[in-house]
Amino acid sequence: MNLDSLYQEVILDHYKNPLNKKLIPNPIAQVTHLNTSCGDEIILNLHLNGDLVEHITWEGIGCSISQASTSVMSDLLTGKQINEAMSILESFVEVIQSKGKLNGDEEIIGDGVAFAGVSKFPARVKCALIGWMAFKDALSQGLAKK
Amino acid sequence: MNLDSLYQEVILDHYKNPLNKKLIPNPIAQVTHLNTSCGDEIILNLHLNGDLVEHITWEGIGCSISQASTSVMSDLLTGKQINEAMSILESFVEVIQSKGKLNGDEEIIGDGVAFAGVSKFPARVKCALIGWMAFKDALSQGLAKK
Amino acid sequence: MSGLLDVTTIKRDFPIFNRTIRDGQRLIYLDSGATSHKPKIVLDAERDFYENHNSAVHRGAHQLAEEATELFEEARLEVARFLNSDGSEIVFTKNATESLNLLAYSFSNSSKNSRFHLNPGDRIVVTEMEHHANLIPWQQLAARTGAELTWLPVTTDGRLDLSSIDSIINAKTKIVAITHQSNVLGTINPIKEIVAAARNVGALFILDACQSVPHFKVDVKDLDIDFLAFSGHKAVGPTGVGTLWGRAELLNEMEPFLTGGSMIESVTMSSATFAEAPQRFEAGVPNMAQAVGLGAAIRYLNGIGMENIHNHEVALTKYALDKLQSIPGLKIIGPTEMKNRGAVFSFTMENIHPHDLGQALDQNGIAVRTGHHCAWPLMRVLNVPATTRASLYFYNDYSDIDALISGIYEAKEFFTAPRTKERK
Amino acid sequence: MSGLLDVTTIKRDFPIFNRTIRDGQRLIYLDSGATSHKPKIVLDAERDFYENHNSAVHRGAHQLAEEATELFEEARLEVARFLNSDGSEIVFTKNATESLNLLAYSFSNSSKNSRFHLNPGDRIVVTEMEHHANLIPWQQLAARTGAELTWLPVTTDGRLDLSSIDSIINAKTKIVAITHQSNVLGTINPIKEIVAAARNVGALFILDACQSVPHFKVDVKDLDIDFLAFSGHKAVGPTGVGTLWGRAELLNEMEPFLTGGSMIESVTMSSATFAEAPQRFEAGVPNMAQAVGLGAAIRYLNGIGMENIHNHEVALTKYALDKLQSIPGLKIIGPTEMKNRGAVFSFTMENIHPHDLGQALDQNGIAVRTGHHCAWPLMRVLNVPATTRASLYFYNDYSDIDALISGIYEAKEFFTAPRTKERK
Ligand SMILES: Cc1ncc(COP(=O)(O)O)c(C=O)c1O
Ligand SMILES: Cc1ncc(COP(=O)(O)O)c(C=O)c1O
Repeated sequence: MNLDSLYQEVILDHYKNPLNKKLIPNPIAQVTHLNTSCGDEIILNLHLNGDLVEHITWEGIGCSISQASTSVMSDLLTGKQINEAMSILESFVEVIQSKGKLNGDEEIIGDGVAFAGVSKFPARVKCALIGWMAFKDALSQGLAKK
Repeated sequence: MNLDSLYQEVILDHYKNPLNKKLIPNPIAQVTHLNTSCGDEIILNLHLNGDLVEHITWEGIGCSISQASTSVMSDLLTGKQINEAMSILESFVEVIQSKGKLNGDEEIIGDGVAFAGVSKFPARVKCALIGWMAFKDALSQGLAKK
Repeated sequence: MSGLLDVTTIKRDFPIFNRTIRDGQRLIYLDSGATSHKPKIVLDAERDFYENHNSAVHRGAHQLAEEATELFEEARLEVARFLNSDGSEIVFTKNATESLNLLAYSFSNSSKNSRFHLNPGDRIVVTEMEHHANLIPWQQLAARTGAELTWLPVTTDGRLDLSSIDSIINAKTKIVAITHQSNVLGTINPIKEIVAAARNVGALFILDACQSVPHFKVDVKDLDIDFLAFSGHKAVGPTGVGTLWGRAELLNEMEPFLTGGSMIESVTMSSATFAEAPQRFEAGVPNMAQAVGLGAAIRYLNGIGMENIHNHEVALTKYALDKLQSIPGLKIIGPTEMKNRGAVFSFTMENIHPHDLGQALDQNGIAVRTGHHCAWPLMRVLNVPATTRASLYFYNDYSDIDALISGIYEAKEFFTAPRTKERK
Repeated sequence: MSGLLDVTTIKRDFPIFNRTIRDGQRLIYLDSGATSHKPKIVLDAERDFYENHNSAVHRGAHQLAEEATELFEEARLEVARFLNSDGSEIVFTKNATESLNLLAYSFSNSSKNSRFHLNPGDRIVVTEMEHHANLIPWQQLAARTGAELTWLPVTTDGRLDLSSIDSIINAKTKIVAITHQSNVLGTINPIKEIVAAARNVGALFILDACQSVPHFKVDVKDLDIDFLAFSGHKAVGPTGVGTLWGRAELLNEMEPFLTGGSMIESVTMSSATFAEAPQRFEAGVPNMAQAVGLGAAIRYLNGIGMENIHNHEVALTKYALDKLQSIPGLKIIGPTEMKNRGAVFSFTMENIHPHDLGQALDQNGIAVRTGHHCAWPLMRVLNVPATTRASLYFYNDYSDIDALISGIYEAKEFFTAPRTKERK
């Protein structure tokens, strides 16, 4: 496997120009997730509007995989119904944990398919999931508040 | 090595008919020594008379090696000058710790030579020394009281 | 004559049986209660780890680190399945002693409002037949917290006396820590009955499974216990690795024990927060090759079959009990009926000290253990200073028992023969 | 081109260098700071123990038990001589983390009038460059006792700032616990100077020697310290074994830590008394094969010669520092002068996250570590979220450094090249 197939252009591009990387204040939930093995950190603000994911904004430091994956997530899930967002998230997690077995369906996880290669590198799985897990966490906190 | 050369007749005889195995009261020092790996125990009473070892009496339970060795010790060191007793003790200890290299001088350690074979069995060295170490301990306690 | 398993074939898996003892005699190893031997497959698994995958687990992003982590975590799953549990519930320690100390220290590290916190007047219950490893940590915990340590007594035939169980395991009781099988007596304790008593009063139940997990199927769900400890080295695994199993929800509520690298969530100079279990309890670079070796050991045991191992040992036990009891002057310390009894035999011989008997057997290539077997209080209760212990495993057969029996007769002959020679 | 030692020959002793990485590439292992590889001789020593002498030490009277005990105790003496100390001063643990926790727990087990007892207001001094293993146990001890934890700061070039040492190590100070060599920075600390400050106020001095003992001669008498911890697995030894060295008179005054079998003097149901050190601190069946392996590791290191290992690493350090600093955008985190510096190099690369750099190097067969290296507080002080770390040993040579350098250039090229493709 060469570097290009892990670090697809899409990933490097999101890394350089991350989407939604600026916190919008007054979220329904704010969470901070750490990658305890490297010290990387994601702060995520969630805004809901009824059953709609209105904004996902974030800040943080991390490797290209974690930054790009968070960027992709924030782009993909914003504007979705909550249950739709959760089902996309589940599809993405499944691909990432597949140890190279799944390629992912672009129809469902969009740019997320670029991360399929990450699933072959167990040490990087956490990086690819950190933003998604932060979203999941924020969502359950947000729903609890409703 | 067969059983006879470890368990010489002298040892078995002392085991069956141990000498001085009855505590004389009012010792200058009484000590209890344990073999922590098997639970064996020796209680030893020491009587001094000036620089003379007047009585060494003892009680306790243990294997043939520990009982016989304590019996031999009590017989050999009783009636000796303190420094003479200590030098016999040192000779005996040297033989027992020699890992089969020393036979021991019968002129000095008397029936103690029968224990030379024990030195080849590291797990039994403690058994052969328990009574002697109890004497050494009692002596230093006794001298401290003088 | 052999047991139900084909011991001749099994022995070929264990390199140590190629060596001889005391000038060319066959090794008759009856000390598996202390430690078991290791099949080649376990040694190969350790070696393969070192030769091909060695690297610090959970720490590196390079290929070796990935492979090492995968092997290590696979071993954890192997142990988990063996006990009918989940990987998140398996903590690797260095031995069962550490597993039990981990619990005792973690409990005393817990804060006042925790379910693990002990107050003066609270009770910890053990039994009179505990190994020091499942006794002294609780003595120390009691001393640290002011709790009271008490115990279920042992009957003269080496069974637990449960007649007063309800007054012993009472409302004050917070912890019940008990051995599954006695390493001295061979007694297998009625765990479910005691668990029920513990549950009745809301106490935690901790099982010392050192002498059970290697010998028969132990299912933590079926037993409905809270924690379990065992050692790899008694289960054909490497030295230097033990296991603590604990219910996930309990482990995740517990305070850490050893602290350092790999068990943290976040650290500043003055404080730290901690990872989830099992990582929370595995500080530092772990005993990686040993955990991998333990995984292989368990695969090996599964290959033989725990049911087969158990049946084999039952057959040996029956044979050994009959033969031993036929020796005049020999007294078995422990149950003499087959029911709830493992293949561990402690005994005394009239007029021969255990040390001397052990030595005489050793001269015939027979390895037994003598002494108090790290259960000194039990020795006092049973009023024996020490015993000789033969403990069997699935690589033993009837011929080993025959050798033991004739060795005992020989020793008897030697030590009790009338003697003539005079003292010099 | 090679260093001062003949690395080609040395590598033949280490089976892992026969394997390849990521599709047939040479293994370039620059992660010995995490764990070192093992020479065949160490694996053979462990295997010989299992295949020929396996038995529980200190417990049996039979031949295997005698042989196992002798091998185990010989290994202890080997470690003792290596540190210029005595066998009675060597405690085998599972890793350095346990060694340090042993001290912290034993101290909090000590009674009020003991020299090890800490009172509120007493001080424990560490440094900002400690590994979590030499930080969190002291945080916890401070929390248990009410003592205050404080630290010597680190300068921006990665040295200890000793300018306020006398106010930091003050009359209240009971314990000073400091790393010999930083696992992140490579800095070798001026131990004698700090020991003098500790002695001045009567504090105990504890050395974390994980990164020094494997790399150069460490003499506990010469350093005049009280305790020292190191791990076998970083010193070409097996996993699952560490060492605590302590002055005999201190060890014998200390309370036990782990309790159970083999560490006792006498036991009743309600209390116990304990054996002398080192047995007092080795509860349960120990990591026997691993200790024996560590003995073999130390014989191997002695065979190469600690002086030769040190000189070799000095040569590599000089070479690596020059080369690394010539890379545009690369910043070394740690001292850039040779003085008191080991062959550990942390660095950051402009615009490339350490994880990505580590991954890129891994694709070329180069194993480095990325992250906070279990020294998270140090990262905060130096204001880097993470670094890439290359750590060398005597089986590395100039060509490994060359590979690292070109790997870094390649990654730089890959990650910072202008890109055209549009996001979908
Ligand atoms: C400086 C230092 N101290 C302590 C440790 C902990 O060693 P171990 O994980 O082997 O217990 C390490 C290594 O991880 C280290 O580099
Ligand atoms: C019943 C029992 N509990 C605990 C232990 C302690 O096991 P380890 O010494 O491996 O920690 C043993 C064995 O020695 C044992 O037989």
